[in-house]
Amino acid sequence: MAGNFTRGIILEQRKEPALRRKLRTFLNANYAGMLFDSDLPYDGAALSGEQIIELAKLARIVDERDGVFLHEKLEKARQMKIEVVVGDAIDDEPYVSSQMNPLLFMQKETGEGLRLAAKAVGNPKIYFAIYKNLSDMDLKTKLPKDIDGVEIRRIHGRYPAEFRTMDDFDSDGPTVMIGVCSLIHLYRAVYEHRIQSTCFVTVAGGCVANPMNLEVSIGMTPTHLFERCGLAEDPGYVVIGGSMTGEICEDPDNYPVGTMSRAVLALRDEEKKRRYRCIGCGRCAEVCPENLTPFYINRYIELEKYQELAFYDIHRCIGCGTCSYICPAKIDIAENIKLAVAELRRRRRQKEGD
Amino acid sequence: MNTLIGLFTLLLTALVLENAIFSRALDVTALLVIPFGKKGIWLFGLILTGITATASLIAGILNPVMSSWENVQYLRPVVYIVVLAALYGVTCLVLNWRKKDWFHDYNTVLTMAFFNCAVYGAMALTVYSGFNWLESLVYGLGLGLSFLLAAFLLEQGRRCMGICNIPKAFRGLPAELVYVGLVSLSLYGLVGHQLAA
Amino acid sequence: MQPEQNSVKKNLRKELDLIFVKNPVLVTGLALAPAVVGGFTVKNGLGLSLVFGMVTIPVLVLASFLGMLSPKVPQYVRTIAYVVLAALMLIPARMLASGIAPNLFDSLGMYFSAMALNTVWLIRAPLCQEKKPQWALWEGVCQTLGVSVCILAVSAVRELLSYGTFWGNPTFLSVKFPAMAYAFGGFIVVGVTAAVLRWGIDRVHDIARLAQRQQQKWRVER
Amino acid sequence: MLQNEPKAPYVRNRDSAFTVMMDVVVALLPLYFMAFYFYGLRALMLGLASVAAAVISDLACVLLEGKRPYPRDISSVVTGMILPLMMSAATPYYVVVSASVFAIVLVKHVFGGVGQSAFNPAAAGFAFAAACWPSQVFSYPAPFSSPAPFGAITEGLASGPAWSLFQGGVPTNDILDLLLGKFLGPMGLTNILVLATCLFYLLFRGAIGWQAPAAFFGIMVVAMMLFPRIPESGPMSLVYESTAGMWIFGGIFMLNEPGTLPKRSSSRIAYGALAAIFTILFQRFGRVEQTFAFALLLTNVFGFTFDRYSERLLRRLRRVYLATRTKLSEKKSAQRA
Repeated sequence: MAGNFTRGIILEQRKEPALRRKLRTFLNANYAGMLFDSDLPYDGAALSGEQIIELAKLARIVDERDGVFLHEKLEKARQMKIEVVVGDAIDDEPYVSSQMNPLLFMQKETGEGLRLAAKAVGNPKIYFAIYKNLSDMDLKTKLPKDIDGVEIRRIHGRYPAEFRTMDDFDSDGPTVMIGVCSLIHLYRAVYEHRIQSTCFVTVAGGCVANPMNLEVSIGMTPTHLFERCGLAEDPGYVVIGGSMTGEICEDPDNYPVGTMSRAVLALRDEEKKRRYRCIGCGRCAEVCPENLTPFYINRYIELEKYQELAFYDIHRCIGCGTCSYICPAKIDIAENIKLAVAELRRRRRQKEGD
Repeated sequence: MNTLIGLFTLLLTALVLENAIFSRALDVTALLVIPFGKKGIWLFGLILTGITATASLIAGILNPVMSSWENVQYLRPVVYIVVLAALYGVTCLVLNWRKKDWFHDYNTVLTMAFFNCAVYGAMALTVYSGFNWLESLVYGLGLGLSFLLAAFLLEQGRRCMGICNIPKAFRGLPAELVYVGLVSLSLYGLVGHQLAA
Repeated sequence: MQPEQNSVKKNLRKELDLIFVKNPVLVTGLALAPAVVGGFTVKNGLGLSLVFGMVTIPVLVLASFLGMLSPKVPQYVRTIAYVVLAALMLIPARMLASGIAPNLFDSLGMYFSAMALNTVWLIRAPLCQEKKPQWALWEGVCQTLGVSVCILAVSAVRELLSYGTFWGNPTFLSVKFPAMAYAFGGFIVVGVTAAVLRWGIDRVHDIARLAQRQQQKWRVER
Repeated sequence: MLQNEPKAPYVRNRDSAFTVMMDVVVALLPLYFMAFYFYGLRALMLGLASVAAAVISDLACVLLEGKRPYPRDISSVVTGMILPLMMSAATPYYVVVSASVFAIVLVKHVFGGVGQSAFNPAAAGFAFAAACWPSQVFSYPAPFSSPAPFGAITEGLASGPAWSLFQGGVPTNDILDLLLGKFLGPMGLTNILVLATCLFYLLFRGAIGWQAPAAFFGIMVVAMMLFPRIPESGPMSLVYESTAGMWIFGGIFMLNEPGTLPKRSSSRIAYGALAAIFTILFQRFGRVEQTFAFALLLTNVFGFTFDRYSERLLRRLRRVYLATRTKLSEKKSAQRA
């Protein structure tokens, strides 16, 4: 229960309509189920660790957690003698449930996929990790104790939870975290020799008529998804990725949805942009999970004094967006920090250049 | 024993109550304007403390002697400044003879520390409050240290003003003047009245 | 003769800046100490600026003469000469001050003679050693004008605010701020006047630049 | 990327700068009701005059700086409301108006307007008024004597228990009157029970952090108990000091002004402690009756430095922590190998 005293913010998750609905597929007809030809048997039990990694390489599976190829991750974990493999289903951002929903509705594939990944790494301990936000009342779906025999460990505490889950499992030994969706694709690669051509996306937001989770073939555009789920009203803006760390998609008709885009949100432009000035209240410093002081960082960025930022540890910012969330003056501190980090990198590269 | 306590309270009054900068605004130029470099202001403060202590010691010794002259009001400032010039000459000679390079580097700092209002103020105030030589020595020491205290407070202020977006007209000297004014307003709570000039 | 004429006019023009654009007290902040606390009435202000004039002009002129000495003479000997002259000049200044207003010296107290050691001539004297005596005299006069304009302005404002009087006789102001006579009032008033002066100089520079651009446009059109 | 396009976190907290300031205004209202209950209409008129002066001078300064004035920014209203509560109900109007104009123009806008301001405007305003007109600010009318709403008040003024504390004598009011606030004192802050409710309201609403007041009140209470400045037993001197003194009101409203308070929680504790130490020293050696405002002005100087030193300390601690952790994990992997 140590999680409850973490730094961060309590968010109402607004996951509910999408999480409870069944996972549906919305595939592009001409490359729905492509297979790759390999003479390895179709049965997971007969395969050895290297063969599983070989199959993952052929299926070109990408881990949606950090965009690394699954076979590279398994290979590295194998060399480093990892002791704990964790199936990551932590959706700590509001509206997003593109990892929890597949875990709940495709329990056999995920459980078997995790066992295959463990076998590839050298049968360490295996868990599933699910984020249980403090305000649990709006999660109506009852989370089971274990999935297909694999124990579920609940990650407690406030948002952001993703960056500190490794510490929770550190007591058992060095860990590796693999996204749940890539485990499903690993199961299909082993038992059906299928290439990964789909990804799991939550379509939600204020303007979506019935928000749901979809298994979508890669390359689909947000407009297709909104037609599939139905738009209650014209969205103010479309966001690709989580509601806290996603980016605005200026051109929803042509933007291809990839493995890394967890969610496609159609949000209403609620209140007009109020222009407050920073009152120096210091809430961003209380809330920052990395114990930084975004007030001074933001103030030095506005005054263009970039050499002071190293003293305030701007490189340790994980971009979780909690400071912008809590700021009563509605200043986009996370955005300023992102631009400042890019500017500092550009200046360093320029200095090395000449 | 009570003279020791008396001396200590005198030092504290000179340090905080009759602060050289905040209550008497004696040596504001050296504090605000003259660029002594990063650590230069502290060296200047130390030299200033030494000079004010010795100057007011000499003034304390001279006072009874001078009070017997006839139009003493006219001559006293002249005598003080001449004594100061003599002290400066002696120190320059000694330094020139012993530490030539140090003197070469810190010549301007030395002249600035010798001939400024804080030193003269220390000497003049010993007459006004009627100190004997030991009390005036402690008083001079207190005034010098009060300059260092003021420099420390202003250093914090400069850092804080670095990140406030001060309007263009007030940037630099005017904002620092208002800042020193507000700190002396806060020390007014201890003083409570206008100090005798 | 023409270039000589130009350099004189240019030199004259440069020194006149001392009064407003490069005012020694408000912009460069040199002789701040007595101006801040000493001058809380116009009479004090006048006394202070008088002492400043009586001390600085002779010292700068002496500096231009001592500049002609051989460089073998170390610098600190010259500084001692300046200081002794400044001390000696205090006595005539004192007589002149008691001539103007009888109790001027008592109300000023130690600031009267502290003005003798101000930083203006301490910094300007070595620079004046390379100048010819008449330019040093001219610079001394301009410095004194600059300092006295500032001290008189500040002390007028402070007297109006704190005692509601101007040179002793009461004026229209009914609300008095007695605290403006104290040290912190002096600091704040000097700070605000420095800011107002800089704001005024910026405005003047803007107008001058506008006028210049306007002229260029006309010349181009013609 | 349009300029006013919403940026990264697309869900935002409901609190805005307006609601944060409104919390403080709402916390100040019961004090005005109490002042109205004791001193009648004049208390409200003084508050109105001070707030009007503050808002107008704030508007003028913003226009002078060339920025667009913003109606929903009510930080000057808060400063305007805090000022008259500290003064006596009989203070003339020009005192209150000039104090709030000084506070807004010369303290807030010289150092940068709403955000990080070097000094607390309300404390500086009160210090200026106490320096200029000590007789008007510190002479109090009797509580239910309902002074005339407008015009100057000259008769029926006396000095309250704070003056006897300042002289070192024991005040003669009995304890019940002191606790209920029915004694000659500043307009709004005589009843410490109402002040306690305001403190809990602000803490509950999250408008102020708990660190600075906790450190400040902790040290003050201990100092009052252990080193009473009047010949009384510890708890009695605490009762006298807290009811007659201004430091409880200051500890709630003026100490936690967002601009001058340091940002880190550890430096806030140090800031509160330093404020308490200065308040005690100023009480012992001060020459003015209510010296909390002067002590707070001096602590504001160190607000920014506490943050820098705690940042430097934290960086060193983090380096040590990372070093030990890597050593630990290496030892563990060595064991396992």
